[in-house]
Amino acid sequence: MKLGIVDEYSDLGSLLHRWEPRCKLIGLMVLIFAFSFIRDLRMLLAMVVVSTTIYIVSKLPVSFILRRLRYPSFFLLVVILTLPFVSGQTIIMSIGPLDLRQEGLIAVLLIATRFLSILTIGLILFGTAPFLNTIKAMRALGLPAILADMVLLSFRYLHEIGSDLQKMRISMRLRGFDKHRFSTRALSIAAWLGGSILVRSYERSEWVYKAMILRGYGHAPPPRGEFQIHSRDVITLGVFLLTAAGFIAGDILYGHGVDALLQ
Amino acid sequence: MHIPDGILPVPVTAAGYAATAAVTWYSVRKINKKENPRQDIPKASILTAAFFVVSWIHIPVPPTSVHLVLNGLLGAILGYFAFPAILIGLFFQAVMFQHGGLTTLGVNAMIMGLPSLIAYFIFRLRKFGDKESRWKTGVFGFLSGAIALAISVAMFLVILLTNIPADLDVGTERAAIYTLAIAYLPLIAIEGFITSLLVVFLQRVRPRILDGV
Amino acid sequence: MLCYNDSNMRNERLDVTMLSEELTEPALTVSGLWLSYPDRPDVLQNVSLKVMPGERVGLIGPNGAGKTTFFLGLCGVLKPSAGEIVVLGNPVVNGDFRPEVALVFQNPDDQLFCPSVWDDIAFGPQNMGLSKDEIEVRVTEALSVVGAVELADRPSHRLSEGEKRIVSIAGVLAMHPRLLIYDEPSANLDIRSRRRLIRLLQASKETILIASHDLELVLEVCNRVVLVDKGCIIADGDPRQVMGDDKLMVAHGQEKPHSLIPHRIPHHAL
Amino acid sequence: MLCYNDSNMRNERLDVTMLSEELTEPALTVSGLWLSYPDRPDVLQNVSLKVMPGERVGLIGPNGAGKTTFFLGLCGVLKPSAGEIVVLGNPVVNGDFRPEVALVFQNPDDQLFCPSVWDDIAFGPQNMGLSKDEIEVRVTEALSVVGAVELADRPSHRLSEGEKRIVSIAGVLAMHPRLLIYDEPSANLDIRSRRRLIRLLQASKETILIASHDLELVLEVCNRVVLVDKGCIIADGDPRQVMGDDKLMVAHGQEKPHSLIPHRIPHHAL
Ligand SMILES: Nc1ncnc2c1ncn2[C@@H]1O[C@H](COP(=O)(O)OP(=O)(O)OP(=O)(O)O)[C@@H](O)[C@H]1O
Ligand SMILES: Nc1ncnc2c1ncn2[C@@H]1O[C@H](COP(=O)(O)OP(=O)(O)OP(=O)(O)O)[C@@H](O)[C@H]1O
Ligand SMILES: [Mg+2]
Ligand SMILES: [Mg+2]
Repeated sequence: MKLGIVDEYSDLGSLLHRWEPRCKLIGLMVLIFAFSFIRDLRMLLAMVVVSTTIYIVSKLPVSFILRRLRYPSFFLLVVILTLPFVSGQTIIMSIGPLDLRQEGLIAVLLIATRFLSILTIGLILFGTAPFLNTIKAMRALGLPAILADMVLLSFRYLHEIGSDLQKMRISMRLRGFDKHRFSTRALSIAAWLGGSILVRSYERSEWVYKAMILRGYGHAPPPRGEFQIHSRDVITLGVFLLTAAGFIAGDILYGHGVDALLQ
Repeated sequence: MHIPDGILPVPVTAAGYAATAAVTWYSVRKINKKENPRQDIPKASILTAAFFVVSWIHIPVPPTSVHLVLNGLLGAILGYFAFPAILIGLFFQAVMFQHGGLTTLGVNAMIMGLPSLIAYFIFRLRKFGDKESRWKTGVFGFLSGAIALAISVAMFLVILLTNIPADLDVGTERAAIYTLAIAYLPLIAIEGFITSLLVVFLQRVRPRILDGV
Repeated sequence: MLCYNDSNMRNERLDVTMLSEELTEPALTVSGLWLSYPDRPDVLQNVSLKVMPGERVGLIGPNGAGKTTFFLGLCGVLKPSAGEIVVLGNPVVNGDFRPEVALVFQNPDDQLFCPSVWDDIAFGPQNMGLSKDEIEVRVTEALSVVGAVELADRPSHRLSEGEKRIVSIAGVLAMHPRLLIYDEPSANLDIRSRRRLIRLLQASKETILIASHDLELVLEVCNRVVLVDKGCIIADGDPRQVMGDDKLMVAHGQEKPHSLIPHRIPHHAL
Repeated sequence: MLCYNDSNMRNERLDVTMLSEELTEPALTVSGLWLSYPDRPDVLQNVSLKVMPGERVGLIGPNGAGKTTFFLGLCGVLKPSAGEIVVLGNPVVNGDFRPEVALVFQNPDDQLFCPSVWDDIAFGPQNMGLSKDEIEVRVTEALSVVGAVELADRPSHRLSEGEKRIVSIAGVLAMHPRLLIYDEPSANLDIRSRRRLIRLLQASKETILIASHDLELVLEVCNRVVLVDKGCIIADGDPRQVMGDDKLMVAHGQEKPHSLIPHRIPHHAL
């Protein structure tokens, strides 16, 4: 299994790449939550404009986001194919036995736009800095030490274990195992394969622990002052927070477009 | 079975984050009470990665194939580390595969993680009574795998269908929940069956793993 | 009469040719093979190779030369971007199961996942759809070939490194392969297990390909050696000739094996 | 007077002894060491060993002889059931952090547990409580000693096997150890990386212990060799002497290294 590498364009040097990771984390996460708050159709339009603008500023190539849409687009398709037909009372037109409903259509528009905008901002958040720096920023923002250590360690070994699985699958295939055929034997073998991965990883973890304590694991507090905040970082953060606040305020003040329709 | 961004209203996602923070805090507190909490961190982390990888194994179920959720097994093996482990797994999934979501991370962690802790308590029950046998391990493995997934499915469907922006009428909603729940039954059975095979395998090959982290 | 005679003679000749062609049909023919990974193009570039039945070919070359990639291509795991691979007369089709071609992985853990050694060795024969009795026979036979009958009931995960290696070899032998491919067979073995492996390789009757950094092993086992670097075949020939060529070896990150170097240090043996 | 004189002389003598003892204080003294695992008693039985500063000791012996177990004992990871270990004048206490003793594990993946090379090398110095600048200096220095400065920003999982080995060595060098223990340092390396490793070992000034099945490496690097089997020390002495003793070597699953064997096959080098 090929792991989705999300930070392959982390060295492009745009405004967002240069933004201090802690400020970026706060600014973009707040914006993401503000987006998920939106219910007004006009605000949806503003959301698309804002997220597209930020994406352009980030200099990330278009192919970067397109490649990552393959999995989520399956979800979108399900939403588009079901909601307009089951949700709401106002029937716009009937296609055979199916009734196309207005409320459902609006809901689809809402969900899809919010989803795509949040996805875009999320990709910008994790795509414009080395993934590890983002994790370190989380740690600096108060992620509990146990959690931070776990994220770093499991990220480190994800690739090793992933390639273990890949090789084991190849070796099974070369000995004639057809993974598409269903039988109780296939279930056993899936369980054995999973169990073997767990056993290998467990053994590895015992060695890793030894290696860690021999280099003094736990003898020093986690590093501090890894990041430096400049005034321009704070200004950028301020701009993003204001934008987020603007969205929320706008939605509360004018945001009855959808609600009115749904009543 | 992860709820993506854009569907749930902010109060629900915020409540999800709050609940996740609370359960994480509780788990971390339990972990720190152990004699040597540091000793278990590499074990729990690397097994977290391993569980993540094992969930990529596809099981053929004609006409399609399914992959395992494994939150029951994860609870059975990782104990109080299960909740942080699931949180981390979901985080990776959202960031690397755009599967699940950033705003819904808290909700999804509750859907997967809470049943996982329940599975931990179920699997611990095998130690009661007479001597631990392979048969008993298998049965409790099945129960923890199947029950954890069943609870997750229930939570997932209820949260998803009651929070779709446009209202469904109550009848449709209930019908949808029941239909989907029934559709999930075979998956729950398979999950339980494989969890049971897996714990029996582990007991035979490396029983120490089952003694918890 | 003349005509008849002639045709008769021709027929005879034809028969002989056919017979000799049958006898000398290559076990493996690779022509103009290019292999790539999605994120790394042209790992193997225009490789051609012909291996006759019974040959034992050693593949040497530095890390990243493309040896493992080549092997994955031969087994049909990796789809060539160009070129053709013919094994035992049949072209290799990506994704096909060919029990007559077997690959022994560098790390035996990649090959062992069943709860017991017996299950692991029976895995291949079971997938070939053999009957229960036949499987039994195959497993016992494979275990006795590698001399590990006593391991049958042990869990594979608790064997020593040397035992794991031996069992993983038995696992592919049970499928009766005719072309056996070994990737770094002596990695992580102690000297005793390595010696045992060398004996096993020397005694085997299949056509063998071995990739190894253990040049002494290649020297002891192979009757032909192929030097690969950066995805190309650099040299191909007699092991002593190729590996004895200091300049060539050093240029491609190798060293002349010690047993080909004149003995300068006085030794203190009995 | 006589008395005074005498005492004076004694004092002098004492000083000299102390000085020479200071100079020749062993880097490592192991006396009557027994080591066990919970489910496997007496893996090491009554082992005693003294290593002087600057010595390079090779530990050879078959799989399961107890080499790794011995090393884990030396580092204080495994608690002895009996016996004492003194490293650089201080007894090893189970669970203590002793940056002056470093163990390089057989599998570099176990040792490179941080996601990036820089973080990994900084891990030890950070835990020693050094300042940010000092850490910076240590990391750069360690990387340049092993000749891998350009790797600093790479993620650990994207290194080649040889690079992983080199970086894992840099990770312990950054703690400025005075006793360096290597477990199978040349396992899985290609010939070029192995040669680089040998150069590195030959140039290092620390006291070194190396367990290896690669006897040629031991011969090139060590000035003393210890043969272990079944948890006991069988022989201890000059590498040529011990490894040249055919009978002894074969009895304990070893083979005389090729470079100690008379060269019989004519070679075809330029
Ligand atoms: N799955 C993969 N995806 C992308 N590139 C790969 C992959 N596997 C190997 N490579 C690259 O292909 C090249 C050839 O690798 P390969 O493993 O075939 O070399 P090798 O000769 O077997 O080396 P070694 O002696 O280390 O086993 C290397 O540069 C390697 O980095
Ligand atoms: N964690 C463990 N628990 C129980 N027994 C163990 C453990 N680790 C090693 N052993 C056993 O202790 C003995 C010594 O093992 P050790 O790993 O020290 O050998 P070694 O000399 O390093 O061998 P190798 O050359 O294979 O590395 C072996 O019989 C092994 O099976
Ligand atoms: Mg290879
Ligand atoms: Mg060892």
